[in-house]
Amino acid sequence: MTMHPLSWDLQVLNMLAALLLLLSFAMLSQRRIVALVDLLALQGALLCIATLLLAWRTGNNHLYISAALTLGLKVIFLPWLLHRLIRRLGVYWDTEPLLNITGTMLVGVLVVIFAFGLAQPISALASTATRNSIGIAVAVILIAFLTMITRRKAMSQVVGFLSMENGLFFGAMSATYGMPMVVELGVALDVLVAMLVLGVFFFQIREQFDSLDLKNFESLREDQ
Amino acid sequence: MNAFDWTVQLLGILLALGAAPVLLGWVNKCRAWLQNKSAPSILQPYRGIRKLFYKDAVIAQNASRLFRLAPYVVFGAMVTAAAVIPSVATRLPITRAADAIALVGLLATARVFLSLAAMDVGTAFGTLGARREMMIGFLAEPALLVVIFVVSLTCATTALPIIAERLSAQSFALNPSLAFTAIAFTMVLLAENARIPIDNPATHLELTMIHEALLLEYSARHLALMEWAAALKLFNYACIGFAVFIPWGLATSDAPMGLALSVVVLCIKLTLAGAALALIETLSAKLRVFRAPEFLASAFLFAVLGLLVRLLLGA
Amino acid sequence: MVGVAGLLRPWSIGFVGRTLFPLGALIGAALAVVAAIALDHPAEQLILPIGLPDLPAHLRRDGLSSVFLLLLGAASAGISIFAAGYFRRGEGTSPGLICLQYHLFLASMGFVLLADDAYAFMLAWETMALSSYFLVTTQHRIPEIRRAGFLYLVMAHLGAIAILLCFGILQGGSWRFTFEAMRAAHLSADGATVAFCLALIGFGAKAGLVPLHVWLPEAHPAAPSPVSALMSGVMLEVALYGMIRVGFDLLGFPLWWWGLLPLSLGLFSALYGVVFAAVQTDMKRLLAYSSIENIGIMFTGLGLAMVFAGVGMRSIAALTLIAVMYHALNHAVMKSLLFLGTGAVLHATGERNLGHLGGLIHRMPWVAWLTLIGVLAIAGLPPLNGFVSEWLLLQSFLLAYQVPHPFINMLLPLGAALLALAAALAAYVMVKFYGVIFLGQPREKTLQQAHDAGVAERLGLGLLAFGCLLLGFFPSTIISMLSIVTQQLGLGGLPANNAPWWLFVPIPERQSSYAPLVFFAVILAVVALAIYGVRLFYHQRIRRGAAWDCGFGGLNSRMQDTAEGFGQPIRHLFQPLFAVVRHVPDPFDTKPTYRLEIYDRIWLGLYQPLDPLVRRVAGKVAWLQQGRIANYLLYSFVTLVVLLALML
Amino acid sequence: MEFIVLLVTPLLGALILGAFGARRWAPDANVGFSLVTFLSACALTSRVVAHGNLSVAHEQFFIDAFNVFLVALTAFVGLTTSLFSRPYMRIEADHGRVSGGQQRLYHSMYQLFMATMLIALTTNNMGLMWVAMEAATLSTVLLVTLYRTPASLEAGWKYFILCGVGISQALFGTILMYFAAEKVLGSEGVSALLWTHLNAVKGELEPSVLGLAFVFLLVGYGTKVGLAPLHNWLPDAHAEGPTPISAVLSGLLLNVAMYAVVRCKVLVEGSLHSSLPGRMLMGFGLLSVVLAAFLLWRQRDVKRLFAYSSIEHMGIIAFAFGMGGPVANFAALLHMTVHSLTKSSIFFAVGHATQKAGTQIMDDIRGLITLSPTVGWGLMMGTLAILGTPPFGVFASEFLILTTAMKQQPWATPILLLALGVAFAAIFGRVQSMVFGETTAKRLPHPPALIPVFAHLGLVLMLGFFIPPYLADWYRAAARLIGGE
Repeated sequence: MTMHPLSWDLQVLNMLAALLLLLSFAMLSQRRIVALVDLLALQGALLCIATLLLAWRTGNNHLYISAALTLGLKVIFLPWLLHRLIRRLGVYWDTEPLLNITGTMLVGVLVVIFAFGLAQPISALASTATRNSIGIAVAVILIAFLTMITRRKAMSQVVGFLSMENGLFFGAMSATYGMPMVVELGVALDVLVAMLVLGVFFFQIREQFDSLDLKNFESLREDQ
Repeated sequence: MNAFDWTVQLLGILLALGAAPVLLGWVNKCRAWLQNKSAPSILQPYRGIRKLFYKDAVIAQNASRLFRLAPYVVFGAMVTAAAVIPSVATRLPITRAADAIALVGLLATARVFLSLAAMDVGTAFGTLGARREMMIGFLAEPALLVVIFVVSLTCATTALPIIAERLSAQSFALNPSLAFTAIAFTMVLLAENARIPIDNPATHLELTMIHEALLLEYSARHLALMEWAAALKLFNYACIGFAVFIPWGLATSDAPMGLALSVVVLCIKLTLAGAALALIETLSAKLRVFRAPEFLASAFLFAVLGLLVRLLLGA
Repeated sequence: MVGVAGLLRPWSIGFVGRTLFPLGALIGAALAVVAAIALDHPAEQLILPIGLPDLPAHLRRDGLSSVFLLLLGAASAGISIFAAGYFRRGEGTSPGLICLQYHLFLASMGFVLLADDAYAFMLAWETMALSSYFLVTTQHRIPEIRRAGFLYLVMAHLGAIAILLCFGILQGGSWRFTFEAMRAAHLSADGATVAFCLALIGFGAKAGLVPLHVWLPEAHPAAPSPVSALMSGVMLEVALYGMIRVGFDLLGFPLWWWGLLPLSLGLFSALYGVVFAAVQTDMKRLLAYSSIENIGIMFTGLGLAMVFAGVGMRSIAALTLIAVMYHALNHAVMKSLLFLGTGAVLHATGERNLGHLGGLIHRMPWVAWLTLIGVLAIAGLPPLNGFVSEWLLLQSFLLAYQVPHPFINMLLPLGAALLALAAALAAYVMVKFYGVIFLGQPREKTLQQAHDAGVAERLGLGLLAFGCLLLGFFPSTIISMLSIVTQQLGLGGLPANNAPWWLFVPIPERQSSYAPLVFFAVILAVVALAIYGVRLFYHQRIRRGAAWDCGFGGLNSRMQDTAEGFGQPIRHLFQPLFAVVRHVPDPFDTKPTYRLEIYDRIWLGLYQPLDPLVRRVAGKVAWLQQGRIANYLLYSFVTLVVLLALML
Repeated sequence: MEFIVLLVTPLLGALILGAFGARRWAPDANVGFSLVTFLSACALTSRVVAHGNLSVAHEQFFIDAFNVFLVALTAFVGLTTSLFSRPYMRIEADHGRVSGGQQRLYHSMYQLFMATMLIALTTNNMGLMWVAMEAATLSTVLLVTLYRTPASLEAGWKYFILCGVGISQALFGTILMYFAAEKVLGSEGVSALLWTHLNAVKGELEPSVLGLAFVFLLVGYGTKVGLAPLHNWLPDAHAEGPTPISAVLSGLLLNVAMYAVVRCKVLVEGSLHSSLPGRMLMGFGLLSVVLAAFLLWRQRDVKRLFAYSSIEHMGIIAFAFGMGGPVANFAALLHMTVHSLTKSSIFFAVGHATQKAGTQIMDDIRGLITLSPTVGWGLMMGTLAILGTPPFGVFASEFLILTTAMKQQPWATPILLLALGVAFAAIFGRVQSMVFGETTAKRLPHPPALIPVFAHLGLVLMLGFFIPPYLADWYRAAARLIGGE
């Protein structure tokens, strides 16, 4: 394609992408669960903006809807739900992650490199303007994965799970301007249900163990 | 297979029946001489048998029919063996009925019945005897078989009469494998016929006896038959030895002259063999029962060595 | 035709109840007759629309399978009649169920013999294992029996796996699993060798070839006696059939040195089995070990036949194979007879331990005398059947010096020596077996109440005993029947000879002959004459008195040899084979007892360690699963990354 | 028409039972809905067999030989399981282990689960398939934690997180696939997600992207299949949930997930023209078989034991599909069928056994056969069947798989056989001691429902002896569909 300086919206989009990555790193290192949720909300917000921008730029309408979904679900509802749960269950802090922060960060960086390498062939094919951010999407997903691995509290694992969802969404958007509507809706629904199930879950867990610490969850094992 | 053959066969059997106790008597006589004792008559065994026949049979209460049947079976087996073994002539009707292996089987049958009968009453000595007899048997029998294998390798048959014919056909030759096997055979003969060094037919010394322990509960006619069978056994073994190692003089056709001659030869052979047996018995000491397996194992090994030598040297 | 007969059998399972056993016996007899008639007919095929879609079940009846069907039918006829009386008293599972399993067992064995493709064969084979397993665990309340059953089924399964692999190689690239395809397939020497070894493992495991024998002495005693009879008398022979089928039929003509494997293993098994049998104190274990011995003899012959066939001495190979099949027939009859005898004793006294039996010949004369025939037969004494096959085998061994391989032809005749040793030991074992159970004084008071077997049981025993005599007296007939098989296998039959029918001369030029009938006649005649003579010339007065026993008084039953005592010389002689644990009393015991436990070194050395080994591995593997979800996530993460890296 | 009924019935059932699930008749209603579902499935099947493939609602749904047989299987096992769960849940209720609310939850979720699985099977839209799979997870999570015991919660949590994460990977894989397809099929409409369209153009799809997509899909759906080392949720979830749920999880869900994997494999192999995906599947398969075989030796809990055996068998199936080719695929399909039939019947038997003994610990379960012969024999037979002993159908499929393995992957055969042997010893040893011997347990208030058990075993036995021609053709058609060439 012809070389020309990126238009401002693309610059913004790439900026947003970068921010997303930054946020997921922040989540990787963050230990206060409340802050973790806020970061998640922020990530959702960025995602929403990015979607809007894309919608405006490409002018295909279903992106507006998905933007709205994002806003409703990932910016407003889920953070609210999580905050509520945190308050109700009184889990504010995650304990020391299994791997110390710097170590985690280091691994994170490696993961990012791997992700970019992975995304190379895909971006090469992509016709979308946002193709370069596919790599970032993959990175976000993998880092979210890492977050889930390193956390000890059920709550923060869930947050990691959601940020992985964000990454997926972002990936879908930047690769193909989003999935067909049916799927988008289905996905959104699933996420919603999942969260509700989780809500139920947390309370059941609370009945049994008085904390959400995952160390309670190591009884079903084979090595003894 | 004409009537003449059958008569000869019958005569052969009768000869065996008659000669067996004499042979036993002869051996005892020689032994007495060698030991500077006044020897009993050579017919002593006959007298013993006759006396026993006249007596009333006394049988333990809990003896079963098997106990009473056994003597006849053993006796029958021995007579059949005598009929099968070419003692006088090789071309006789019944000799074809069993080859050497079957012959060994026949002797084993006799042994098994003897042991079973001994266990029947359920006395300490009976079972002891049975155990020892079988212990001797399971080593002596394969040794005897291997001896026969060696010979059969030389003669390419296991039929005893044919072995005798083929051997007597060829002129006398020093045969290393046969030397080994002859030794093995002699050892087996000693063991199987309850002679020193394995067993002492003359005593009832509880701890050492084997053959006598088997017969302990028998009396009168049953005992007579058993004794006679034992004598026949010795005779049979001797004849097997003759057929395998010194077959010369056996009648291979049914010319009356040859038959008469072979009878004479047989008598000579028996006389010498009896003397030799007595000599061995006198010179050797009785082994402890626990040593018997070693004795027989070495017999077995000698036979096997003979086999190997046979295969190695082809002679 | 036989296929139909074989097919008919499962139907008889339909209605449940004891009345079925006689029916099963009839069908067995019918099968035997049909098989005997069909023996010299050409092979016939039957394809059933069952099995895999691409591989319908092929059934084929040829000489070989007819012989073994004959064996199956004949043995099962006797056993079933016995069983009809035996299962009267309920044990463990209900009689109906036992009946079903029992006939399923028979039917599956029939199908094994008829199967003509790998799938059908495996199907029948495993069904055989399963049904017999359930029969073994009839009295599942006893832990030892459960353990035995488990061991048995696991060994059977491993064997089946080996057989499956063997078939996998045998099809030789055609990927068609019918036996024709396997016959047609051309294998590389190595491939064939591997296939042969696998078959040896698979069938050897079923036949109880040392060192794959460990399950046998456990499982056979555990089963109800008719089942033990079937397992020992028929199932082991079915395994032998499989070996012959693969070795001589499917693999075409074997390489000569293959034979050395079964030969050596067989000889070892024969000695091993008989030596262990000599020291057993449980009568059924004793018989089980004697089965190992006989299987060893058969495999020895099989190996010898392979050597002969391999070096092209066809007719001698045929002779040897005939000897093997003959021995299979014999063993089927006599071992069934003995197991049924023990069954009757077991029912009469409730005792399996030789230490508590004795003197039963007075209480149960029928069983005693009929069993005596079996004992003499299996001890290999002329003129009964056990002797004939061993005689044949020895004869063919004596021809082994002609094998054109320098060293081997020296070693082979030694096999004959070992075989003779085994046979002699067998006699020892059988005297112990019979003497301790039936002769002497009863070792327990309770034995006085022992009662003789019922009519059905006597009939069953009688049939089998009659079989022993038949097989013993008419070797020439049997041989001519069996030579049909060897002809069909391409080995050619036996050389024709002009001997009279009563005289049995397998190899004319050797003139080694054997005429059991004459033989028997002479013995009978002499015995008769002797008895007659005694009666004629002398009185036959008999007085009953106390046993003399060298005048020692106070004779009681504890003075007889125990089973251990009787086996003692053997134990001394073959010390290294056993792992012996002695429990010796210390001098101050008020009630001193002396006990002896004898273990199988092979079991201790080869099988005992397996279980801990697997557990250790399992423990190592289990380390992966520590129940920590983070780890699990890590696994997924790593998997993902690695696979992605692979894809790039 | 039948199709509408097929999908609507369970959804409807979910709603109704959600409302009245605690009533006395709820279990029967549950059976009723399942029955209707099953009948419609039969109708559908017969129609597909008669008139060939069928696509509904603008190709959103598409039924061919491959999935229709799984639909029939699913509906059948669903029916039998509901039959089994009737007495089971009653007994649980009598023991007071489940409250009314929990019963409501149970029954409605059961129907919902069936619905999601049927959708996942019949949909033509990869995205929708993903949605349905996720929904299936969610609907069962709460069933796993039905008893609210600590262990069950832990199991549920692991199930939720691991499958959730896995399924997200699957989503990304789907996105990538869509992305690749869009290049060819254009982004307007949803045709770029329709399997049929993708299948039509699979040759032109960009290999590199599809390769990556496959990895994500494999890891994603593979987690649900329970392929080692992604299997860790499986034993927990099986052991802690109610037994009927273990039965359907093992018997159906795994199949459905496997179905998804295979669908993807077909596309990817078509575009990659390399056997790499197949080899990946084989690798996973072997690893699962071996791991499971050894872990079986560590089990104390009977349901965990059979959960691991499920892993083992899924491994075998994966291996077979990985090998590819008509015979292997045929065998794999057959194995799916017999495995789900046998395994669910085993779980039925186990369910009754555990209820009788009042425990799931194997050392405390003894002498079932003396207590109630039917349960005992059911368990024994089922175990022998699952261990691949003839004359049961599992042997037929394993025979085919092994022989094909000898043909195509000789190196793998010994490994498989070793694992099978180890597994045999492990499972059989334990089951034998459970079935035989003296017993301690007591009788139960409700008669056990053993029709399902023996119906399943009967079918499996039949398949071992004789596979009806039409069934065989059907399998062949499916196999052709999968195997491509």
